[in-house]
Amino acid sequence: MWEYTDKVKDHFMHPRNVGELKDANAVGETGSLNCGDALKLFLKVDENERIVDASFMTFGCASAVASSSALTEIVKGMTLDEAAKVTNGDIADYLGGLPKEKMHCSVMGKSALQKAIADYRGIQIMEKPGEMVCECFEVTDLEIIDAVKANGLETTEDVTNYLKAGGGCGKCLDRIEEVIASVKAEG
Amino acid sequence: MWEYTDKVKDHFMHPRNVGELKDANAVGETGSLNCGDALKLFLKVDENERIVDASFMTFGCASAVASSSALTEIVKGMTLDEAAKVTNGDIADYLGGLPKEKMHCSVMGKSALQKAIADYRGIQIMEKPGEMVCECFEVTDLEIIDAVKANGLETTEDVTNYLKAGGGCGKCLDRIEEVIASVKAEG
Amino acid sequence: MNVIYTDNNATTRVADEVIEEMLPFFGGFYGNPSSMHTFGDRVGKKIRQARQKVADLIHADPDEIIFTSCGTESDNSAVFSALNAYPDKKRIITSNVEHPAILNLFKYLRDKKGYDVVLVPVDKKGDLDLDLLYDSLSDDTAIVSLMWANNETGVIFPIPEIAEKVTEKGILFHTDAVQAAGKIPIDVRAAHVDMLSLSGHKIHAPKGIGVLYVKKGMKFFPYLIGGHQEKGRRGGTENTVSIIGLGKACELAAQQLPIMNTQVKELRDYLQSQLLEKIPSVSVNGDLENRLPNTLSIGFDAVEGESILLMLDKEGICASSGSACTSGSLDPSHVLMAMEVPFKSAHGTIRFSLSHYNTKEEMDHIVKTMVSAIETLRAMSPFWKD
Amino acid sequence: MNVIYTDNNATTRVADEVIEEMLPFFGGFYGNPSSMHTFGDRVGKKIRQARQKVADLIHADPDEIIFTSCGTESDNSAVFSALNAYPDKKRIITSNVEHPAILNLFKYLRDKKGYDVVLVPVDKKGDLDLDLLYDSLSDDTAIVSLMWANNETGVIFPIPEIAEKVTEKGILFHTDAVQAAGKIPIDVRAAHVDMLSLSGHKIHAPKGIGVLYVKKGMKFFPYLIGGHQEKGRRGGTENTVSIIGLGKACELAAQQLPIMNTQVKELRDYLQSQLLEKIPSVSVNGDLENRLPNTLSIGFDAVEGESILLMLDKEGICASSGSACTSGSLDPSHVLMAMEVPFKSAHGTIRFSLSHYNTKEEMDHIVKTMVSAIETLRAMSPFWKD
Ligand SMILES: Cc1ncc(COP(=O)(O)O)c(C=O)c1O
Ligand SMILES: Cc1ncc(COP(=O)(O)O)c(C=O)c1O
Ligand code: FES
Ligand code: FES
Repeated sequence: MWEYTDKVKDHFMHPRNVGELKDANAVGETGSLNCGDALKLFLKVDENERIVDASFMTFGCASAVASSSALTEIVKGMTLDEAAKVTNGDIADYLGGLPKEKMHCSVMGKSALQKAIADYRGIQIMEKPGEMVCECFEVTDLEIIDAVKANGLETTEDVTNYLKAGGGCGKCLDRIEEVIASVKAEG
Repeated sequence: MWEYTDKVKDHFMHPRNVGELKDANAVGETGSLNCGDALKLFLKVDENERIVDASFMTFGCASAVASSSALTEIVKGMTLDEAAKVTNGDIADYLGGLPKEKMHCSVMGKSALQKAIADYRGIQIMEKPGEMVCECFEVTDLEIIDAVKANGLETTEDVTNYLKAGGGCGKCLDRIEEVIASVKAEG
Repeated sequence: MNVIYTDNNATTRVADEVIEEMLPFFGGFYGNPSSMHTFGDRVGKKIRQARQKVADLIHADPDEIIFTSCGTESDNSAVFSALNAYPDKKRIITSNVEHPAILNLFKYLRDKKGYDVVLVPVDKKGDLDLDLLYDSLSDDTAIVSLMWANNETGVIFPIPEIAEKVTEKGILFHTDAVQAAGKIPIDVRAAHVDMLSLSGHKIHAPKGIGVLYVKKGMKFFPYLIGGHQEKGRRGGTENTVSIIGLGKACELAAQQLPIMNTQVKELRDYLQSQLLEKIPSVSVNGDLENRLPNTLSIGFDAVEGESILLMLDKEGICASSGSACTSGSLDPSHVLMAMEVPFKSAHGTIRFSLSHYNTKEEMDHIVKTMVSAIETLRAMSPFWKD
Repeated sequence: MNVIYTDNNATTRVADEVIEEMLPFFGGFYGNPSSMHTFGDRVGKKIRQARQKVADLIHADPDEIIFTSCGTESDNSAVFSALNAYPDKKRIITSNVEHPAILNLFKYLRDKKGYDVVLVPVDKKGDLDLDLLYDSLSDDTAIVSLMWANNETGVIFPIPEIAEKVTEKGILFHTDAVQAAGKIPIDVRAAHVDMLSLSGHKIHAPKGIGVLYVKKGMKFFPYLIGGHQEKGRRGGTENTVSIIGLGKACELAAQQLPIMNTQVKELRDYLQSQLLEKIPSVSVNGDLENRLPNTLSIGFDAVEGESILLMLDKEGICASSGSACTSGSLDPSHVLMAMEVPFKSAHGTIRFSLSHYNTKEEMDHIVKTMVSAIETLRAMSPFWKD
């Protein structure tokens, strides 16, 4: 079984800010039913671009719920510029750490946050640019490159832990290995 | 561990007729140090060809000792003609049975008895006629054919149990199988 | 907190009677059964008795029982022996809902050893496509291996019927009966199977002991090569204590078979009907008519399994989402995917697997806990609309 | 009757401390360590601790420890993995005094799979022909597997020296340390070994649990293919109870190592000198200077081993003639034959293998019994002349 910190367990059993935020003016959605986890983040942003309220709806495992809950707590009170700098590592740290196999939950949090900010600013995020590597979890090479760089990932297992990519049928594992190697080669 | 009958244990712990018989007039020897068991049978035969005394010296396992001891008890009082009809099955039966892996001990008993009778009668037994099958235990095809017929043996394992042949390096096992098959083919 | 254990298809509690039977052989009679001393031999006798009891459970002969270290070893050994017996045959056949001990082995043989692997599919109820199975039998087939009952859904394959058809063609037939044993009657003779796998820890014996039944007269090639143990069919010093425990467990399993199909089945049916009644958007996975009496695989729309398990865990309830062996992996269970269970309920599937130790009170507590857990989780699920 | 147990190279008594450690996990905490409930997880924590203790005994990292079902499985797995890692290399090297778990496997690979098998011989003292070993190393060599200590004679091979030479050439090195563990210090790092086998029941853990150490970073191919247990390196539900027991046993073994080389060694030396003094025509097998502290292999001319054992058995004394694994077979021990021990004393060889449970009084009783047994048997032996 996963070794969850008390903080994770607490945020799972007593999630903060659950449910739709009626007067949200920024919404970010990520994940899907097929993937096994999904997060919908609601932000209420005031005229100074400060996040005055946040809430979430999550489908997923305990760490997905806890990451979502943590995320809402972290961003409340931040300006959008500050929020844009929140990393998946910040979410994991807030929870006292996540099992490495569950790091993708924190990644999902960061992704939803980015989308919500873009939504508020009216920016259209290019959906999943780059070349599709993992079909099971719809992960592209660019996403893998980002995650490898940001988190110092070394193995395909790491990539699966952070992005799920490779954790399904496994047929993309060779390609993932190539992508990791290309990042390493770049230095 | 072998399941020895109480009779076997008794004849091992308290063997009857141990030692050289000073006035023996018929001696039969079989087995060798290399094979791991050997039996020297001493008979004292009177003018009516009746066995009036018998003794043995044995090197070997518990069932070899017990078979030897049983053999001397069985033949005492018999005429040589009667003794010539004693089979390895008789020896095993006398002991309430032998573990099948140890049947070769009773075969050794019968063989020593035959040699002792031949010795008394001044007959030279052709030593191991036939073609050598098992070099480890010096067993010929004719001996295998005899044992298969006399004891209804069916598998190479049976042959090993009765004659040891095949129980060493194992390289003769295919040939033993052929010999068994040829006996079966004869009907 | 009292534990409510409904994860018996993953592993079972070692029965008190089994523990009692084993205890003297750890510190007291620890001899090696192949040794030349009475001390070792005392163990040898107990092992012979145990072998008889195991044989009795499946109507086999004691000589046909090989003790292994687990169901996985039994499965691997059976397939390995078949491939050695028929080195020229290149097709091997199984289903796409087997336990990883067969499925991953077959994939390895396909990918690394060039075997022509046929994975016979199942329908939405988890029943095997028999026509396709029979059509795929060829002269070139080394072995057909099919599980008797599925660990996740409890769906039972018609092994006696299949085995007869397969062996009629002179093709070796192996069945993984790890989940079937102790839950439904097994008769290896009547069923025409050549080889059959069991695992001790699924029937209240300890973990780390398994059985491979190998039909008399069959040429068998050992998988663990070493000493002469198990009549030369499996090297390694015998796991005496566990073998003795397994013998007792098989004796108990035979006695308790009727209870499985009455008391345990009634509890399972009660749990199922209560959950269906009290929670909306719920579906049971697998052929309802054709299922192990102790197993309930049930999907709750729009929620995720691990979350449910943790909420059950808080109440001391042990259950499983999909197969225990794949928890830790991210993909939805291959069994549910093969049955085309929609993602919506596949991700939210829980397996309750009962034993005769369970009670009606426990079922009521499970139902109560589930009602509140599903409510809580759906309240935060973006996919729940009602 | 009290049992005097001097057959510890065959198998050992499970230590009381080990039994105590295991007991709660049969009937109480029987969960599956990979399950998603606290109940299973409690077992998971104990297993992590056990893995650490096992690693400590051989100075390894817990990640490098794979639990198997026995020494034989560890040996087979190591070789299988090496052959999979180097499918094009066709030479495999071992000695001619290995345990059947290696020797029979190598013979199988030679006879059925066409491998070029080198069996490095030993001299009359049982020491390995190192020159021949080094000469046989080739680019084509997939693995060298050599036992650390011999089960029959206790003779120790200079593994650290050998392993360094072998691995320097980029050749995989495996050692069967089943008999060495707990009797002499083992440090896998200092010794440069890539893989190492242990077996629980030789160090006061239960039978049916083993260990394969696999050096970090080495590509490993699982032998039992199935679920994701042991980080995908060995399928099959973990034998939790025995793993926990083995952890404790390794902790105890580490503590008792000094006793082995003082108290136990002194008892062995006492037994040896008494037998040599009191019985004529006796010879000790194996390199006296280079031997496990607990082992005495000793041959009595002109008598046969089984007979001696049964006479010892009558006095409650457990010992062994040659290897326990081959008792039941008719051929003289392959180890003694390889050492060219003459038939005269090979057939009459007894192995006494001691543990810290033995006492001086027991040794005296053995000597007394042996004196009378050998006298009785020689009196009826046709080969005894004095
Ligand atoms: C040196 C050696 N290797 C391997 C083994 C095999 O161990 P196990 O019986 O646990 O398979 C033994 C003991 O039987 C042994 O002494
Ligand atoms: C159907 C089936 N086969 C095989 C196995 C493997 O058994 P074990 O874990 O004893 O190796 C299991 C259980 O895990 C199973 O459910
Ligand atoms: S394509 Fe990546 S896991 Fe299936
Ligand atoms: S020749 Fe027959 S066993 Fe060796």
